[in-house]
Amino acid sequence: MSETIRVTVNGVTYERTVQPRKLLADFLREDLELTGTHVGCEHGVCGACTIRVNGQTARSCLMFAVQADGADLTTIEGLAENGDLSPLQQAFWEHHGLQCGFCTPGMLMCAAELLERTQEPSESEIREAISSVLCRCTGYHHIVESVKAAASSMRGEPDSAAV
Amino acid sequence: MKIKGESEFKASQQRVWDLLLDPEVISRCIPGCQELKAVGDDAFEARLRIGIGAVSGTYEGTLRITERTPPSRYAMVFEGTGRGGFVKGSGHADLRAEQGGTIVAYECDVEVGGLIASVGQRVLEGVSGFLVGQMFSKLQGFAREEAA
Amino acid sequence: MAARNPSIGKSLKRKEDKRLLVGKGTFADDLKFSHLSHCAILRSPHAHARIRSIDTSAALAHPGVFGVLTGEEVGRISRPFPTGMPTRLPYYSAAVEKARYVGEPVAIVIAENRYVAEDACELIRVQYDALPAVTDPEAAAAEGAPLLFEELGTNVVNHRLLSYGDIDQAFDEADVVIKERFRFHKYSSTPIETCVAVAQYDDATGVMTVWSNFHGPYSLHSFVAKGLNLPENRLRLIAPPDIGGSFGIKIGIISYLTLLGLAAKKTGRTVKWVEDRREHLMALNSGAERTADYEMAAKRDGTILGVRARYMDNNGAYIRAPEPANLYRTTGNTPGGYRIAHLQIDANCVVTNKSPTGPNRGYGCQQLYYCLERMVDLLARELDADPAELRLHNLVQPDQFPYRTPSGGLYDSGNYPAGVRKALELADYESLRRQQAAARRDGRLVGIGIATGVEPCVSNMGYLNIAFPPEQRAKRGFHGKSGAGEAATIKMDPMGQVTAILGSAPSGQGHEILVAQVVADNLGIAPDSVTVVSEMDTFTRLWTISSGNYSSRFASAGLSAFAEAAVKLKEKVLRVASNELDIPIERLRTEDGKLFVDDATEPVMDFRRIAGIAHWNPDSLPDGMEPGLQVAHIFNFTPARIIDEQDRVNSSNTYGFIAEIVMVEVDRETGEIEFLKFVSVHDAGVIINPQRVEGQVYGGLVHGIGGAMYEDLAYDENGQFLAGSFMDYLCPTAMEIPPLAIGHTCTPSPFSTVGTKGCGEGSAMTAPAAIANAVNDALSTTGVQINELPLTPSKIWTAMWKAGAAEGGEAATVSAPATSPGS
Amino acid sequence: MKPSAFEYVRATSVADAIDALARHEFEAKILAGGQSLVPLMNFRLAAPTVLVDTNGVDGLSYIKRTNGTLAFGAMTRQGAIEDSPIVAESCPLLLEATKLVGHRTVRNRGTIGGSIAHADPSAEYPAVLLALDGDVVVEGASGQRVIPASELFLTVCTTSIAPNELLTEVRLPVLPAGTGSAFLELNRRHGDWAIVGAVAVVTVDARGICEEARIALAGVDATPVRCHAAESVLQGEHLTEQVLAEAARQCAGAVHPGDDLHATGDYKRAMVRVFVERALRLARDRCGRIENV
Repeated sequence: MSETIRVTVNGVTYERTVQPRKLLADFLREDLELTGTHVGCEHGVCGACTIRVNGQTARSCLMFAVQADGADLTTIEGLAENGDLSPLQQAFWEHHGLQCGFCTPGMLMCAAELLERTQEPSESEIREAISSVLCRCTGYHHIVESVKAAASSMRGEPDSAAV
Repeated sequence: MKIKGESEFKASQQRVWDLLLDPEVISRCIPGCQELKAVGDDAFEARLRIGIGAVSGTYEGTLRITERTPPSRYAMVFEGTGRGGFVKGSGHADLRAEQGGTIVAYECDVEVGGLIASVGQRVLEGVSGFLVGQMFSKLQGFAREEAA
Repeated sequence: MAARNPSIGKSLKRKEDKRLLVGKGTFADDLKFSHLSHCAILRSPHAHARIRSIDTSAALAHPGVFGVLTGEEVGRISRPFPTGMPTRLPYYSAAVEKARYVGEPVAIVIAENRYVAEDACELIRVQYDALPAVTDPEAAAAEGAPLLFEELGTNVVNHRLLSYGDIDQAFDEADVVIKERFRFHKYSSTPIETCVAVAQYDDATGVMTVWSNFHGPYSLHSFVAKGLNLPENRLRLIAPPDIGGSFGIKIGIISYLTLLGLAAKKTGRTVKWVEDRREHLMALNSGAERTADYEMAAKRDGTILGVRARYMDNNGAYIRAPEPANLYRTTGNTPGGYRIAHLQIDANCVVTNKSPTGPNRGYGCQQLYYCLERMVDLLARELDADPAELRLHNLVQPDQFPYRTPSGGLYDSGNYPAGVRKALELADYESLRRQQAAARRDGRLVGIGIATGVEPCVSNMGYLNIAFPPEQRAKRGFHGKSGAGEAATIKMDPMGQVTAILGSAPSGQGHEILVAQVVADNLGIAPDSVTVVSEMDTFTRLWTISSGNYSSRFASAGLSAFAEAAVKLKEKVLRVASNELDIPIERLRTEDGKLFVDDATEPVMDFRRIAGIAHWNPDSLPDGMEPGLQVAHIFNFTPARIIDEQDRVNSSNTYGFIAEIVMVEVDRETGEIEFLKFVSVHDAGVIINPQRVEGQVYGGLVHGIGGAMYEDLAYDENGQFLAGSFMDYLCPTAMEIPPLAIGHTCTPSPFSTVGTKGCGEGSAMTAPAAIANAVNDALSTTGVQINELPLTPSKIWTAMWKAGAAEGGEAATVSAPATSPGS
Repeated sequence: MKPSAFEYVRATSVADAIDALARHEFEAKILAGGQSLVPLMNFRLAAPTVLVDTNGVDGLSYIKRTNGTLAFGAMTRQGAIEDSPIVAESCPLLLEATKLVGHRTVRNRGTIGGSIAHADPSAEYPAVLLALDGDVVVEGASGQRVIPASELFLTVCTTSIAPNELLTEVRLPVLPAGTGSAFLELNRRHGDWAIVGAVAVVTVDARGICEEARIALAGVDATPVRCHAAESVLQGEHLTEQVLAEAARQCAGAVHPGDDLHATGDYKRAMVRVFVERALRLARDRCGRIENV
């Protein structure tokens, strides 16, 4: 009953044999050992498992690994380039956009998608974009600040609020 | 959860009484009933396969008539278990003749336990209403066929 | 000697973040093992049932299954967990004979992977005889209620009447007495990472090793060991460097550490369990539900004389340590920030057919302040007084510190009126009242709520004894408790680099950077250069019985331990240097890893040289000095004293302060609440890293908002659990959270080494009270008052409708016909 | 929480999918966006033995406007609908409804066909389809048929689509000039299921008289509900506040929602009145002929 699939994750192509029922989140974590993607509810609400599938955010707990055959995936491990944090990651670091770090992969994925769609997101657009990910530590304030700062730094503006 | 309602039959009260207590008829009217067998006086074992949309499961259980006052009232207790948890409860039906037909007023106290209760409560009431409705409309169908 | 360029007070970036931001954190589920087995737990669908039989044969025959352990076996091969109260309960890691709540483990399947383990769970046949269930604490305490433990003859498993001062006198002297009943509901901070445990038993050594995201170990290490029937030095608990939040909730993991241990021993395998979200919501841990009856005695001038309260705590089916502490953790701070001389608490710990309770961010304080602050508002209404003025009138005054409360609390420092005034100022209170008056003229339901709270930090183990009456405590052989310790280890390696090792496991608060800052400033090095190790291993780490990540204790206890350890290490460094340079210690100072003489700007020596001597050449050390440069230090709070005969105990060690002001508008048509203002002022003592404190404040506030308005671990009357997913257990998202304004006051604690207090629980304690006060103030023109939580739109609208004050209610007065699907 | 085992069929054409359904009938389920089905499978409430994945089927993802009809391929993602200029111009109601479907991440995967075939009574798309008298096209081994919205929804998550049929297209009429619409929802949190959802569509003539009105509700019964009695209150009338209020009252009187964890039945019914009235007001104000009222 197993299927062989080929997926590209963060630019690396993998070929693996999986059972159809294996969730994509479990496949990434167990079969590919990419444990940066986290699992928090397995029913599509908490958003911690959010990744990019062919450029679009998706809950990896609501996809089967077999469905990713031929797809191009990006996970949190793929955000930094050559060891340099992306402006978004850097802004999360500067502005305390994370505490326990468990929801962080989902937050980064959703914020990255937003910033690709909108250069100058309003506060409510930011809140809406990250509202698909639950965070229990931060109260969201510093996450919103981080995304604002990332947007401004990606526009080439100096980060006045950085500490 | 309380399920409560009335169903109108175009048949005599005695006829409706007989229909409602005929295991053969009941087994054909309970949605998804795969088996209903008598295991003693007024006691039955049943196997049901219930499917609502993508959700489906097989339930096995028992039903016992606890009160019988022909042709106007009977009461029962039932319980069943399946993958989604368990269902148990008690209910009664009151029959009365009205305008040449019969009205069955029923009331059930149903306890749903386990998985379905903990993640499906938003739609539970709608689903129960639908299943009971299906059963009664089939029963009404039986009554009509006989009348015809 | 203060550092010249102190890092304390600066918002330095966290050490933890980089690994987390690139997906390279190490959480419990990320740990790698060879030959790992997985498990799934079969749980009771019944709230209360006798287990007649369990047939595991089909599960055992299923391919990929390695074994099944049933509750019956658990009862045979393990011991009941100890309880911190006189009454003993047969509490095991799985249901033995009876299941007492929906979700109680009944059997555990060990298999090649989780998928197969769940398949096999479906093949287990359990025959239950359902029993009547009871879910409400008052109903459970009533005569004739179904008994969870028949042998006890009651569901009230712990009771204390705690009297301080002369409560009768207070009520005799009162001009005004007000009474109210409150219901505080069951909810949980639900960390996004669920519980994970991996157990492995080594037959050869008899050592059980359990890896988990338990943020202990503290006294609960012995709880697990007792359950496993193992000597404590055969139980090794290991926590990874990263834990995905807990807020107290993951303390519920301790029974699973035992269950996994039993499973590992039985199968001879390394067994892993990852809790799923439904298991987490249904069975792990939550704050206790409380029904409370309050009476408050006051003078006409607003002086509060006394408070009499009866707490009925619903602690679920079993009393799991540290419960029944929800009743007692707050003992010292029972009067909150007020000078209330006379107190009486009738404390009842009740078992019901719900999941067991325990610490939830704020532990006991959200229940306490919700009731107390509602009472203060009700008093203000009764006296027609301004609620802010009434509070200012009753607060402990700045010159009274350290302040001893009648119940034994020793408030270390504070300026409570300053905190309230700062909040009033930030909110522009007078302007809010004017806006409210204008809105009311337009028929709008606008309300302002204030709440204050004393934030107890660093629990004194001594409060655990309150569960025992004084007669029992006086007996020979009774184990009195006291203390609030934390361990710190600092090493300077032969090249002069510093490593600091925690004695507890953090769960997201950013302890690593705080330790680096405190160690750096005290030692005279740069925070960047300090390596901080945050994993926990009970076999190799220095830790104390109270070590752990709870009761907002790290900033006070943990950092005190590191500050003192760093001072000790610096003394060693200076001794070596003084000996080497032949310069008196008093003339030496350290900065940036170097030594300077007097005010010289050029260093005379660096740490590397000193470390080299200490490690490589002990022969040249001063006489009697031990080689190497390491300090293992235990800090203990001296105010953490044992309870006295009058039940007075200083239940915590540092006490912060919170003042909150909230303005809301209630939609008359829908009952929805909109925040117009939210101000929160905190006194956390000396602030090491402002950004960290802000993060804690915002986080605590959102837990408070969630508890007040959204989150509810709901059950039906049969004890069925209804909120088993995040679709029905509603954690607020970024869209529900209003802009929050926060402010600080600072009164350094005289008891902690660096003047710090805690701030980790904060507004989780007070926000429900502030919001409830605001909503009730908004509703006051309708004649409606709601003294239960959560404040859902449906509940608010229904109350208004019943009072004839809701708009849009007309439709609902159409009587609902019975559903008649068949007609 | 892991799904039961199933056989996976990767359909690459409609014929492929229909063939798989025909072979397995009651045991097979279509996997579209998976945003509702996979949670049910993870909970093991749903355990289909065969899953027919239509994500790889060519030609099921499109948005076309022809002769007064908007046609959507069943696999068109909600995100694509949200971003579609055609939808924004021709059916602002659908755009408004789309933004209420979960969150963007959900909409990136969720499909219009999947949402309608799943038929959750609280979902947005079924209510829109019903309000606009849209149709769905289904195909099975015995050919193609068109099911009007009024005959589609049977009960909770149950439609008149046969187990061996595949929903291939959703059709919505393009509304005439002078039409205003609104979709309002009451929910506990942003992105949640609607406790009450109200769809209002009114077409007003140049004199300000309501020519046609459509009202549908979500969340208050086992299926989405159309309120014809309330619509007739509006037709032929100037849409004054009193008229809107009367229509809203009619809607509330026509439904009998039950209690659930988040709201009582009485509350939901009262909210039907509030949200229908608000939606009608918004729809009226959006019809571009408000000056005539």
